[in-house]
Amino acid sequence: MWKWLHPYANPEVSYHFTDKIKPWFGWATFLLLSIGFVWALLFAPADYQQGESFRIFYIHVPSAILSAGIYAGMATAALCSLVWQFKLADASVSALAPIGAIFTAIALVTGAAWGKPMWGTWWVWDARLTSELILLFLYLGVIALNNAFDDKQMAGKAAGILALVGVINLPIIKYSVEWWNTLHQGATVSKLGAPAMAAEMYWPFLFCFLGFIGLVGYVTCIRFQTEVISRNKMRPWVRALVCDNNQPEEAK
Amino acid sequence: MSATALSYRKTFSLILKRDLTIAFRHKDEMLNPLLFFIIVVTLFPLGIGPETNTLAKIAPGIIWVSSLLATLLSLDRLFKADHNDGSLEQMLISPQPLFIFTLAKICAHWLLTGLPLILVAPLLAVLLHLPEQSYQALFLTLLFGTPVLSFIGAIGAALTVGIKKGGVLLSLIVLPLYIPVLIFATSAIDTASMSLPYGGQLAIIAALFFGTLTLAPFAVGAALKVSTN
Amino acid sequence: MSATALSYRKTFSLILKRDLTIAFRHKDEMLNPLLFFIIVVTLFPLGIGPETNTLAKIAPGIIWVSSLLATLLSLDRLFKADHNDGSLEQMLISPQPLFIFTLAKICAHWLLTGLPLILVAPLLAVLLHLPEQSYQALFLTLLFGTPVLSFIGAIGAALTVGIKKGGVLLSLIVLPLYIPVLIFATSAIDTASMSLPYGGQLAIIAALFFGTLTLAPFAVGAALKVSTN
Amino acid sequence: MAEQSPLIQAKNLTCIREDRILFEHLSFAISPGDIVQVEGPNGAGKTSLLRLLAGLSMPFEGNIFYQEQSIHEQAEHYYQDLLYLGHMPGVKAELTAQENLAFNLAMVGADPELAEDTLANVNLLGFEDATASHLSAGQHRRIALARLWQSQAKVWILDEPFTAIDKQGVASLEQLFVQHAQAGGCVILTTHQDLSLPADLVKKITLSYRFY
Amino acid sequence: MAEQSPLIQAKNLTCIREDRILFEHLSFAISPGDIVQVEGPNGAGKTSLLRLLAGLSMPFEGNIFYQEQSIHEQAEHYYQDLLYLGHMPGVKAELTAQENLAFNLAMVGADPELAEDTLANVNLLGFEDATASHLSAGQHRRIALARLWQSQAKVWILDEPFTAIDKQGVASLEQLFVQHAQAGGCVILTTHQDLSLPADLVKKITLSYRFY
Amino acid sequence: MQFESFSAFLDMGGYGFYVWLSYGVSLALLITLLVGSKISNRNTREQIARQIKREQKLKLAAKQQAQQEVTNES
Ligand code: HEM
Ligand SMILES: Nc1ncnc2c1ncn2[C@@H]1O[C@H](COP(=O)(O)OP(=O)(O)OP(=O)(O)O)[C@@H](O)[C@H]1O
Ligand SMILES: Nc1ncnc2c1ncn2[C@@H]1O[C@H](COP(=O)(O)OP(=O)(O)OP(=O)(O)O)[C@@H](O)[C@H]1O
Ligand SMILES: [Mg+2]
Ligand SMILES: [Mg+2]
Repeated sequence: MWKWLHPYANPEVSYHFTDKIKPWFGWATFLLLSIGFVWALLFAPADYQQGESFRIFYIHVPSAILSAGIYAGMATAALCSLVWQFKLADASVSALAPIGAIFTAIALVTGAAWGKPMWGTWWVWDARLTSELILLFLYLGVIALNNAFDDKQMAGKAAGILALVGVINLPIIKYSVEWWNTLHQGATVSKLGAPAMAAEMYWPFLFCFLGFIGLVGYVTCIRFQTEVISRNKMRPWVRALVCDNNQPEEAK
Repeated sequence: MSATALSYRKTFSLILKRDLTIAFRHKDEMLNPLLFFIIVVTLFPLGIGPETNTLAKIAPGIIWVSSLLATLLSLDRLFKADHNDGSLEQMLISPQPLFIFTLAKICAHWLLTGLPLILVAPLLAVLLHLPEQSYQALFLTLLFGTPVLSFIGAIGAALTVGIKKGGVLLSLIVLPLYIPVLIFATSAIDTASMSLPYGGQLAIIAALFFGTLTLAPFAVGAALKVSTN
Repeated sequence: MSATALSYRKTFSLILKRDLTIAFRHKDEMLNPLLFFIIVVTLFPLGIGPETNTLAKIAPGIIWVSSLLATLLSLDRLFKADHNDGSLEQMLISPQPLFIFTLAKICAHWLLTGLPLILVAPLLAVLLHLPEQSYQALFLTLLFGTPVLSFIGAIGAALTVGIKKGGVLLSLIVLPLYIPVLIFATSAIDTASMSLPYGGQLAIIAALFFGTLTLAPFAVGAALKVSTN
Repeated sequence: MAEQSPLIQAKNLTCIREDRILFEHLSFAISPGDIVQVEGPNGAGKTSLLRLLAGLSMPFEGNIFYQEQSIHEQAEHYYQDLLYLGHMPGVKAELTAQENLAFNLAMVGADPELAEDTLANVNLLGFEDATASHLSAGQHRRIALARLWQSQAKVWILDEPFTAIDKQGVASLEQLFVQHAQAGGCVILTTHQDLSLPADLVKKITLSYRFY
Repeated sequence: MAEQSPLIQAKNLTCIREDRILFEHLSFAISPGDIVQVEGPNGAGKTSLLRLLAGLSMPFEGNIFYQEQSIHEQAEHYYQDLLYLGHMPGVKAELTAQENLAFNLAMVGADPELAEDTLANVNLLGFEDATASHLSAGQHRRIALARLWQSQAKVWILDEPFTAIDKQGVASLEQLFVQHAQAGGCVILTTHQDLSLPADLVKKITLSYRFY
Repeated sequence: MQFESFSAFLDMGGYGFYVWLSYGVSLALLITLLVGSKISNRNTREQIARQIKREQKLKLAAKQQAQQEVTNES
């Protein structure tokens, strides 16, 4: 069943495969995001309640969704690395962590900047907000651990174990935070309900969301390649690759 | 010719005994962890002010945050000493499975940091004016919660054992993972203070306990293998 | 023939630089202490509950107790690493006076634990809903208070450096000495939150600062000599 | 030697550390009765080789076999027959000499009561109750070496066992190695001192320092 | 030798550790140009003697003089002329070889720029940027020993400097000691290996192991 | 188009600061991520290339040394 995957477990093959799909991601991102941003900022209608501040939505929600999605991807990779000893899987753990952290940070910053005008405060200890903050901590832990090792191979494995422990904890954390907050009923904030969204709001959101996904794909490709070559420094194919690529650059 | 295979139980008790001997090399040191908790908890009334109501309200949080931090304080040494003097290496190449070793280390750690906390908890509760109906909840959450702290903490300690600088990194890794225990435990105590049933929270902590009891020793073993290369 | 005598300043900066290099082997490690404080402070709302009023009331205490504990957490390593790898011995037999060495070590320690706290203090204040009129007091007390923590802590660390287990003993020695700083600092912030003048408390903290600045390096030097035998 | 099946066999080992190839395509076999000295200048990769043989790290390429099975596939069996002492031999500074040894003996299934007598073998008579941190460098190391006298393991891997040991100690260790080899075990060791054993008893593996 | 005033003079030293008398009423004088090897079995008290001479611990009885002044009364002057390397020579595992050496050089007022060239003397060329924890045992120790090549100190006190050093390294160190002695310094060292220097160059202080 | 003038666009109905803060910070973070990733990719390549060169140099030196020894012996 896994036979078809086999060639891609080879670092060289997957490096070249990544090389091939990278530009597609790049162009898709560029197109989608430029359309999406212009649409979101200029053409999408203002919300009848929140006014123009609603435009934050178009960044906030995609990045909030992606922050969780990337963690799921990272944990899957970590599982593959641990169970099947996939060497490439822990390269993708190292590659994905910083991307996820950036999107989590964006969700937090945009959320805070949205909260100030809407709720009158930058921060409340609401369940969703808190769990997003903890998610950021988890990401930063994985990144810090990954960077603390000098040996890339070890770094990726260790970070993978942490990511995996984190993913077991993530639902527990999410559940606990939600539960904690409903129990300590305090300054609860009326959240924006989820009204069936108008199409003219939905389309720019879709463009932005897909654009962000494309961006994640593009950056993942770059980072993955970096990780792969730095783990295979001693292999002839990397050496050939590096020499080929550097000569023309030096000639310029 | 090959050495007699040791039973798992024997190995476990050997390692446990060694760790406890090291900790109790001097008898009077047994008291130190207790004193430490008392001092830490005393800091809060000093920093926050002596009003009974405020203190009672924040007491569960304070006791639990203190125990989180106290666990953290001792985690750094959990595997590092063994790593530095080569004992860890010896464990890695011993015929006994690694999880026995990690389980024994974690148990010793709990006996040295978790247990003392449970013992002084009543005293702390008095100092912080915790309502009486919460005492039992405090005791039970500590009983099931502190081992979870040791188990999860050990994973972090194992991951950072090979890193020379360490220090804050361990805290960064471990503290976020402690949050569920903190939340459920404090909420159990709060619920108890309102004389409501707190069985739900306790059940979750107990589930966490059994979950980490079974999974953590293996995770720690894997982490140790990775980080000692 | 004898080596050129180094100026005190040069020696100081050499040691300071070395300690910082060790802590920041990788550039991104500079963020870790900042992050650590944010996480620790996050624990309190989670343990205590999200009500703005309660949080605002206990915010000064929480920030200060966190910094006490963070200092404590890092004290253990202050001289122990140097002791274990023999660097401490080398310092003891260097022609430069010992207090330069200790002063540099303490400064490095403050830069690594005190300064990050001051840097993230505004963020922590927002997270804990500290009233705005207290911000300045928080900043000033941290500015003068955290060095005192490092100075006093270093004495404890020096006294326990030769002891194999250490750890908890250190806390027992040091924490009681921290109490004055804690009391005056939190009371200054509380006073400020009522828009009253807090110059008195600040003056006392400043006095503590200058007192420990002049005395601690010598005390630490003496303690190091005693405890390394 | 050809008629005996080798105890340990290394095939095609390559070791890379810090992007430097320490050795490449190294193959050798060690039979019962062999005393093998791994030689080479500082940084040549002796410790790295010994750690590979002990299964403490993974080779970049190649395989190691114990009694014709890969050591990673039947780790438990191998570790029952292995005694490895590295640069830091796992002596707890907080425990006394006797406690240290008794623990080590008990861990391999030997009788911990033997500890006291065994300490006499390494000239630590009278220091049973001294904590290891209060002993001299050589005495500290002797605590770790004392295990050898009670060891039932076939394979001894010793990384610079003579560090800080005085001449008399070195002599009695060498004797012990010969005895162990004659009893059908093997000893793999590194040392920068010359062994005073007859040259035909000792096989040598020489690693040379490679710059690249 | 009688016409020269001694550099270091020990008078009537007695050392007691753990209630055991290591040596009693030990007196000797070390002149410029001397290479002194302190000999004795493990636990005899070599390290203890060296630490006394370096002023790191206090003798139970007796006095030590440097240029006829007690070393504790004019510690700063003595320490300017002293270089002591113990069992743990103060190499920071977190720093690179070059950073370690540069720091040590700067601390004694030498030019830290010399670090790179000095590392070549101890065969660490190419390892300047490797953190010390990534070096082999011998290379780790070589970082500490590299200081000797730039040292202006008259008195060198070295506790087992040859530990983990390969033969070539030992030879070049021995040469360095002779040079240093000829330049008017003195070297006090312990080692369990025999020095390959001509016997008339090396003075010996022999400590015997005392059971009580 | 939802805005009459450019200044109205900047003002965002009074929420200008928050909207532009969000967009600004987000873009800055994303660009940092993108550029940072590209730079680290290039650095890794350069580092490997440098290492290859160093190795070649060392290999050459080792060869020459060996040759010299051979000529010395003969
Ligand atoms: C720092 C503050 C904030 C954080 C960390 C945060 C975090 C999140 C997260 C994690 C999601 C979940 C996305 C998903 O469905 O998976 C989300 C969705 C959302 N947030 Fe926020 N948020 C913050 C502030 C705000 C504010 C102030 C508003 C508006 C007043 C807001 C409006 C929304 C909306 C409309 C959604 C989409 C809900 C849906 O349909 O799923 N957020 N946010
Ligand atoms: N830190 C210490 N505390 C108490 N006693 C000690 C300490 N270090 C050494 N001793 C005692 O002093 C004796 C001599 O130790 P010392 O280190 O001087 O021996 P040494 O001659 O250097 O031996 P070696 O050749 O093993 O290095 C030891 O046997 C021990 O009993
Ligand atoms: N922990 C480590 N991480 C990365 N590289 C290492 C590590 N330890 C050693 N190395 C590298 O491997 C090389 C060989 O080290 P090794 O310890 O095997 O040498 P050795 O032959 O035992 O030397 P010595 O005689 O000094 O003990 C070193 O030069 C170093 O570059
Ligand atoms: Mg070695
Ligand atoms: Mg000694």
